[in-house]
Amino acid sequence: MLSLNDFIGRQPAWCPGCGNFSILNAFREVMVELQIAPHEIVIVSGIGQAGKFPHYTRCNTFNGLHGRTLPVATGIKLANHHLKVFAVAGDGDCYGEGGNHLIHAIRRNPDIKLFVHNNQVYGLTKGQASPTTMRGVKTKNQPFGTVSEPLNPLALAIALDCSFVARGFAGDPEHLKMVMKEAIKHKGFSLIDILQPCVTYNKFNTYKWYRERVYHLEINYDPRDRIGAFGKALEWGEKIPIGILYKHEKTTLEEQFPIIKGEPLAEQKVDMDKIREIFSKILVKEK
Amino acid sequence: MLSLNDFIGRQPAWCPGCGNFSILNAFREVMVELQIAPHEIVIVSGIGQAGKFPHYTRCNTFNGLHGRTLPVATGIKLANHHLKVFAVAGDGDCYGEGGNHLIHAIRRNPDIKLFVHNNQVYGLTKGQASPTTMRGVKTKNQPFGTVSEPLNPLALAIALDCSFVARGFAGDPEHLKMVMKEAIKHKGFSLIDILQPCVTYNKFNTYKWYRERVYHLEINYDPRDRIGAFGKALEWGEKIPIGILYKHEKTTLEEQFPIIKGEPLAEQKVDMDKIREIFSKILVKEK
Amino acid sequence: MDYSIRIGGEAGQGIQTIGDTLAHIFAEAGYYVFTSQDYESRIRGGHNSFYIRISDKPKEAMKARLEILLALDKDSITLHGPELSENGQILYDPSLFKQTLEGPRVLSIPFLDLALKHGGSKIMMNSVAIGSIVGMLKMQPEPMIETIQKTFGKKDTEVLEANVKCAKLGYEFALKECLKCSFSVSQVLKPNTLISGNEAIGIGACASGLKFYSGYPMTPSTGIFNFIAEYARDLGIVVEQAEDEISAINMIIGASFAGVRAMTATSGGGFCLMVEGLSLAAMTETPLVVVLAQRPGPATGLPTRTEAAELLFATFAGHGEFPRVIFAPGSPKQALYLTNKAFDLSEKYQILVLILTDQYLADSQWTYDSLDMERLKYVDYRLRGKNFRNILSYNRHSFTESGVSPLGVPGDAHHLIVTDSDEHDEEGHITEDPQIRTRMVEKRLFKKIPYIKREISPPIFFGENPPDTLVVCWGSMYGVVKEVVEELKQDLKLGMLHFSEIYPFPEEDGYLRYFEKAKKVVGVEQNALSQFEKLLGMEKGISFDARINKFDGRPFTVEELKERLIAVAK
Amino acid sequence: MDYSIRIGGEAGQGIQTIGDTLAHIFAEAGYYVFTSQDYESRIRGGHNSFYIRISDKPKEAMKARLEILLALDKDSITLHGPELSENGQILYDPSLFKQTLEGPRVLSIPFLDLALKHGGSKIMMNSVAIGSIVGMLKMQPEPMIETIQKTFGKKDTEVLEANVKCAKLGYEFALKECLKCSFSVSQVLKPNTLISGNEAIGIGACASGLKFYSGYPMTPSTGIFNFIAEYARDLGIVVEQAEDEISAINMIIGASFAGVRAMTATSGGGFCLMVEGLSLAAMTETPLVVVLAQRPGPATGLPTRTEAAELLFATFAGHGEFPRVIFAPGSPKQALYLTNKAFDLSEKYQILVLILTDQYLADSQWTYDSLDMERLKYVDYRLRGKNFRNILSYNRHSFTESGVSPLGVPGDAHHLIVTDSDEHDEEGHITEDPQIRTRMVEKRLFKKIPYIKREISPPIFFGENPPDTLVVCWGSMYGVVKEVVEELKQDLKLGMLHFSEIYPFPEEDGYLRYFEKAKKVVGVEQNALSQFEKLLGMEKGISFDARINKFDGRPFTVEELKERLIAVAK
Ligand SMILES: Cc1ncc(C[n+]2csc(CCOP(=O)(O)OP(=O)(O)O)c2C)c(N)n1
Ligand SMILES: Cc1ncc(C[n+]2csc(CCOP(=O)(O)OP(=O)(O)O)c2C)c(N)n1
Ligand code: SF4
Ligand code: SF4
Ligand SMILES: [Mg+2]
Ligand SMILES: [Mg+2]
Repeated sequence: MLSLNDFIGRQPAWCPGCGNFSILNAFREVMVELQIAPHEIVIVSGIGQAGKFPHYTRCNTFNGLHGRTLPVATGIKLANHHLKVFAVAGDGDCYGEGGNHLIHAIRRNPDIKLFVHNNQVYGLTKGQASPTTMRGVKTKNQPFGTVSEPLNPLALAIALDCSFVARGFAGDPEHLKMVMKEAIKHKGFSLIDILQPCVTYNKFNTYKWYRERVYHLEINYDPRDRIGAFGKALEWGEKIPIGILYKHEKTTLEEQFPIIKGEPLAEQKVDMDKIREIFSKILVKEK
Repeated sequence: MLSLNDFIGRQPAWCPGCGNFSILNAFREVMVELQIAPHEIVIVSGIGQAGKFPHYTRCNTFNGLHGRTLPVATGIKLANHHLKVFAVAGDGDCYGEGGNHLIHAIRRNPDIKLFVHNNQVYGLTKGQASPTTMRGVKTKNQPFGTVSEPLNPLALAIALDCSFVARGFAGDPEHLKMVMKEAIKHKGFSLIDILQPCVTYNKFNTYKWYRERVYHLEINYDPRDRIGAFGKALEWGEKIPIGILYKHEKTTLEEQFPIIKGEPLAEQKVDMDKIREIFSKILVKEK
Repeated sequence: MDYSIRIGGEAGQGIQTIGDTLAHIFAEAGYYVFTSQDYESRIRGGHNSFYIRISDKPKEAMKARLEILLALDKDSITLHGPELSENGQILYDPSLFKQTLEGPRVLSIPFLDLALKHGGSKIMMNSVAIGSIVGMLKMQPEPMIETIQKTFGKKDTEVLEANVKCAKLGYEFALKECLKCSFSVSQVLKPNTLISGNEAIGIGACASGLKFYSGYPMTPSTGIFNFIAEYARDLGIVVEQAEDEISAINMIIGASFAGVRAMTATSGGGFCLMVEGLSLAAMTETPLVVVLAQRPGPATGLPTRTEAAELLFATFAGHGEFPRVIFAPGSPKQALYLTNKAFDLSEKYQILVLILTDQYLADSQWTYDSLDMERLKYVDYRLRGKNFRNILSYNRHSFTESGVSPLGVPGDAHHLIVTDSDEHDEEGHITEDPQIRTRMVEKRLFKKIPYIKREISPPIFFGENPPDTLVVCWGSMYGVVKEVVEELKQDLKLGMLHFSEIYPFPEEDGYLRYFEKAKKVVGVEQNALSQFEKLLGMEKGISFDARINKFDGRPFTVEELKERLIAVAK
Repeated sequence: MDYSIRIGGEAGQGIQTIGDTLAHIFAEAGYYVFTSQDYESRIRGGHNSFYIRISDKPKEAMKARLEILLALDKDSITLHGPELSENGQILYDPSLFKQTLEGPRVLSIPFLDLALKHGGSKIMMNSVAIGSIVGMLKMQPEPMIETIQKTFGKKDTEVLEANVKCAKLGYEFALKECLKCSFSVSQVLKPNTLISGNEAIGIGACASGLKFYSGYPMTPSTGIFNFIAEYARDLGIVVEQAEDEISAINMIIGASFAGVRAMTATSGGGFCLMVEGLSLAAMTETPLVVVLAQRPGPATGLPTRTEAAELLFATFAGHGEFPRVIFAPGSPKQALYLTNKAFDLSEKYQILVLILTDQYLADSQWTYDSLDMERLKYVDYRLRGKNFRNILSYNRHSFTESGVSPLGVPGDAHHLIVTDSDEHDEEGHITEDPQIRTRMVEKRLFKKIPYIKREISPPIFFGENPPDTLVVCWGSMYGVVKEVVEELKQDLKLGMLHFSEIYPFPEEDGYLRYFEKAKKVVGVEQNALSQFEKLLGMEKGISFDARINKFDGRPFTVEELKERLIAVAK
């Protein structure tokens, strides 16, 4: 039996009160509840506050570059589809630097669970606007206020027909756990955009701000209706829906390579005899 | 009076029958009809068959890197918003290599007209799948068939609340000209995804294939309804709508910098006296 | 008089505010100041520190030995306690961490208590601490009050008053209590300017007519972005944060193509992503200035610490062959003038100029008695407006004697500006012609380089001439090497050569005689592989006899370098 | 016997099919063949050509002088007509372009007409042309028929029959008509293998246990991608086209981390985008093989042509300092074995290995009488399955004598594999500790490099020993330099050194004596800046007396190099 103790890692270097703590705890509890062992998991993360996540639990860890979580995770999943692969990224990380990979990871649909710790700010680099920062917000680096339309990650994912699209809130850990579990049970690429208050740099989107707006999707909400989901995804402002906005099964990336239908690539033996036989047709001429 | 002769450039190196020719001609005719002079235009292009476009007309030209048209175009527009800036790209160029820039250019909303010559294939590099290649299509480089969901550029753009989203077809030049003119008249970032048959490498999406499917948007179609437009953008298969799917005005990027409300940056004088005065506060101490 | 002060505490406690304010107070009071920062990649907690050196003579490096240690956390004492000099004093508030220190070298002041009682908020503690240090040094209080007034001037007067009050309380407390403090400062008169490496680059860029900045945040380059953004409105600069570094470099290329001076700044990882863009700028002959603020790698490495291990990468970065200029200033002053020179050369020759700094220089502050603004040059080399309209024919990439073709501003005339990342003809259109290709390579490379080399200043020599031991360094090693050489030069017959205009090597090569004359050549580099030595070997066939390297992410202190230099020079 | 054939025409006319089929026919017939391709960056039109050299002795370079010119367009005649040797023949179909050529050196055959009449389609023209050349050479027809059968074997028999028929018609026509053709080929027996640079790398990779390939198309690397994709199903290789090169490099890093051998290939612009990933692989000590197929830059440059101007970029690419191995094969054979060695070293030392080629080598075909497949090595250095489960404790980055830590496969045991782009401790977790940092740099850099240097083979020497003139070259210059040195070695006392295992330089440095013994050292490089010479200068303090450079995007011909070498060697 796995317990929470199996998921205690290094001491977090986050600010006291940071929304990241409850995401971390939710994750640990979900792992225990689903009895997934640390060595079965790989967490791929980038650089940023969210990127430090895997160090603070126990798991196989690839803490790579800022913005590049998804290609690394895809490579891992294709090399060993038996591993449970998670990608953990910040909003700058995933929607800014890594935006192109997000689009194409969704198109590929590997069975990867992506958590975006969306604090609507660049935390680790001290408070610049991120792609989800709301219009007009001034920072040291946005002296004329944030001039771009904030990116709506859920609408984007639905437009790309992402297999599983959800929003969680760090201030509602039970709901977040539910969403995480559903994502894990779901087969296919799963995006959870997690509203994560940054108590140091985001003075606008605070716990309070989110709490006043966030609501659970209605019971009769149908996450299979793409156009309905798109409409729901556009809701942002007075009311912000959390939950599973869009969900449908489709063939995963790894299922489309017949050669890894069975054994993962990492476990397949290299057969030098076969290789020699094949290439001797090119390299060796009968004398 | 400008005439077509003012827009004759180098000899195109495209294959006979390539869809690019009619896009080029449509563009030239539009320039003549709108009486926009070559030196008022900048075309920024990338690398690919589409990327050669500006050489085949007459205009200020920045033929840059594969995938990087939009940042260059944005830099130009911000430096001189009096120029009419066009970005011309291939589907690989704009939706593959340059995918991240597309997302963020849409968010920024500079008044740039983007033409994507979407032939659903990598032409110049000889026939690999592009982000818009349909599922299952086999190529030398997709030995198990194309495994990713094709990217729907229009749905993506609408999800990002792009200011002007349209589809044209190289085989319907009059309609294409209409769309180009509307895009030019529209203020804000304008994406025209142009269905462009590649007679050499795309044996699937041929002129015939497109002709059998393409239809003009209904007269009563309302391009201001975002959710409706999203639904329309999802139509692909038996019927493919062409025309202006989504359109609404919003503040452009360049309008949001008060310092370039008037004169373009490129025409603003450098005032060394003022600069010295400002920094003498830091650099010079009264003795 | 030469005192070193270190302020240690957790991230988020205000270490930087205290340090920065003190540094400004000292400069305002007329002292020479040098500061350096040591911080972790986190926003709260951990352990950071701010180092300040204050003297009546210019000092441009960090000492290990401390006179005052302001400890806001326990780690400060564990880590920096041993660095305290004989007469050094630890200043602290016992209520902040569960530890009471005894002995004559300890001054305890109830920062928190005073702040809460008289300032009304915990954060005022920092003002108490600032006052205490000024008091310990027995300085006059006026520059302190003035500086605090400037700092808080923009906030409401109540906050300002409270801060002044707290500082005064700390000041008086220290004056009274620190009877054992043996500090005494000389009387100086004229206030000094205080600027950091990043600020100097920011000013240098703005004062070169910068009009467009695009960047993506990355420590330790972000300070430049911040600085430019701060002046954007007043100076009419468009600043735009890019979605990634690829976009940043391509945006500035676009802006430069369209006729304005443009720049970006980044660090190693971001620079990697810009490398294709450098090659694009070179091929299209678009003027471009890029700052690479180095930090320890590979990959994310130690993201808030210092190293200078990207010289060879920068020198050869980009596919294909093209000219570039590389500067690596050794001080904020050099940073200011070299940034200005970077913009000038970049536009004059339509080339890429890279400015290399590192976290140490970027975040360090130095004082000067005034910097000469008249030395800042602005010449507009572009073909604009009437001048452009009046010429009869125009080819963007025409062959010329110097390799430099006229750089027109698109839209200013009926002439078209055409350029291409493909090899192109004089007009700028794609070509496959082998003769044109060859001539274009010659134009870009062989014709321009000799002119550029003539613009490059030789390295600075300092010390005994001829030297027994020649110490060779570049970039941010300037200050610390100079101080050590200054101290040891007579005993060891030391000389130093400092390179700040790194590449290409200057046409005037008189400096080579120092290598010939010296009995021993020692390289000092903040990297593992002695990259500058390698470059000098490649370009000038010179190799060194010994080398001193440091690659733990921390800058050299005067003491460390002295010890290591004595060991190899003897 | 030594004949050169050039097939010229527009893109899309089938030049490559004709050339490739002929080359295979000749190899099958037992001759030695060398081919090289010259093409523009377009799909139809323009002018391309395919060069074939055929001999009874191995020939490994291109000659300017031609014996047969098959002209499918007018440009072929304008551009290559002057290259015809005294006994050379132009072969063409007057109906294809409005030009009639007269004279004894012209053979006109109605390709089109014969194809339409007897093959039933225009495209069969190519088979007529193939047959004509075989006929002109008075070769036996069997290898031709066999090869055509192999090529069209997969298509329906009707097409096959028609092609054979057309080829035979062309053959007979030429035999009969080309009375003036003075060609006669020696009788040889054993068929040869024919492989190109890109194929050799593809085979080398597959035969090293490659399991994952991700790439983004870019000339001239795409052939490797194509080759691997072709064998993916049979060999169980996952190939995935990435959205960009950044993704490609990060995907293969992920796959390698997860326990499989992985590779990508690209060209300069794409390589730029991978540079940050190289540094990531280094920091995480993930084994990685990357092919950089060079082409002329900067930027897009001449995208389908050849140059070798990215050596220094590749050597120093990536931020921070880390070890790497660079190979630059000089022939398909070297490419095969070096690719295999690349995978071996990369996994053994958990480092990056770069393989540099260029368009010339990538697209050239060489013949060999069989290549030894037993020389291909496969050792699995990873800690897997039971071996991994049975160890008691595991740290991914543990300090060891050799600097190499055990490379476990994630998921195979309860041990966790933790790695980080930040500086990390032995377990793989982020650290800021200066001592651990220093030890990690020493581990990655100073401990591994000496072992790696021992694995590197010295350069190949060929020619007169001791040489008067030593010709130094690297990578794809091998064949042409060798042929020229072979020809001139006695007259000029020439020797050559060819480097294919470029960096680091080998521990065994006996080859340095050639530099000492030679009176004159001449470098031959396909770039403007003599990059290899610079690298050798940096690492070994060696400089050359003269250098021959070419940077117009076209490979050296034997004649051109000979002339230029004589000029400098004399
Ligand atoms: C290529 C590159 N560019 C920039 C950086 C600097 N950097 C580190 S974290 C970060 C942004 C952090 O924001 P986000 O991803 O939202 O994460 P958060 O800290 O808010 O969790 C940046 C720009 C980097 N490490 N690498
Ligand atoms: C960084 C980089 N990667 C790859 C290439 C090679 N390349 C040139 S064009 C092209 C794709 C062309 O496809 P698309 O953009 O759809 O344009 P098309 O030719 O179909 O018009 C590629 C991959 C390049 N030039 N630069
Ligand atoms: S800066 Fe913000 S996101 Fe980062 S740890 Fe602190 S509160 Fe959390
Ligand atoms: S390859 Fe296709 S896209 Fe390119 S020019 Fe030919 S037909 Fe047009
Ligand atoms: Mg964030
Ligand atoms: Mg395309």
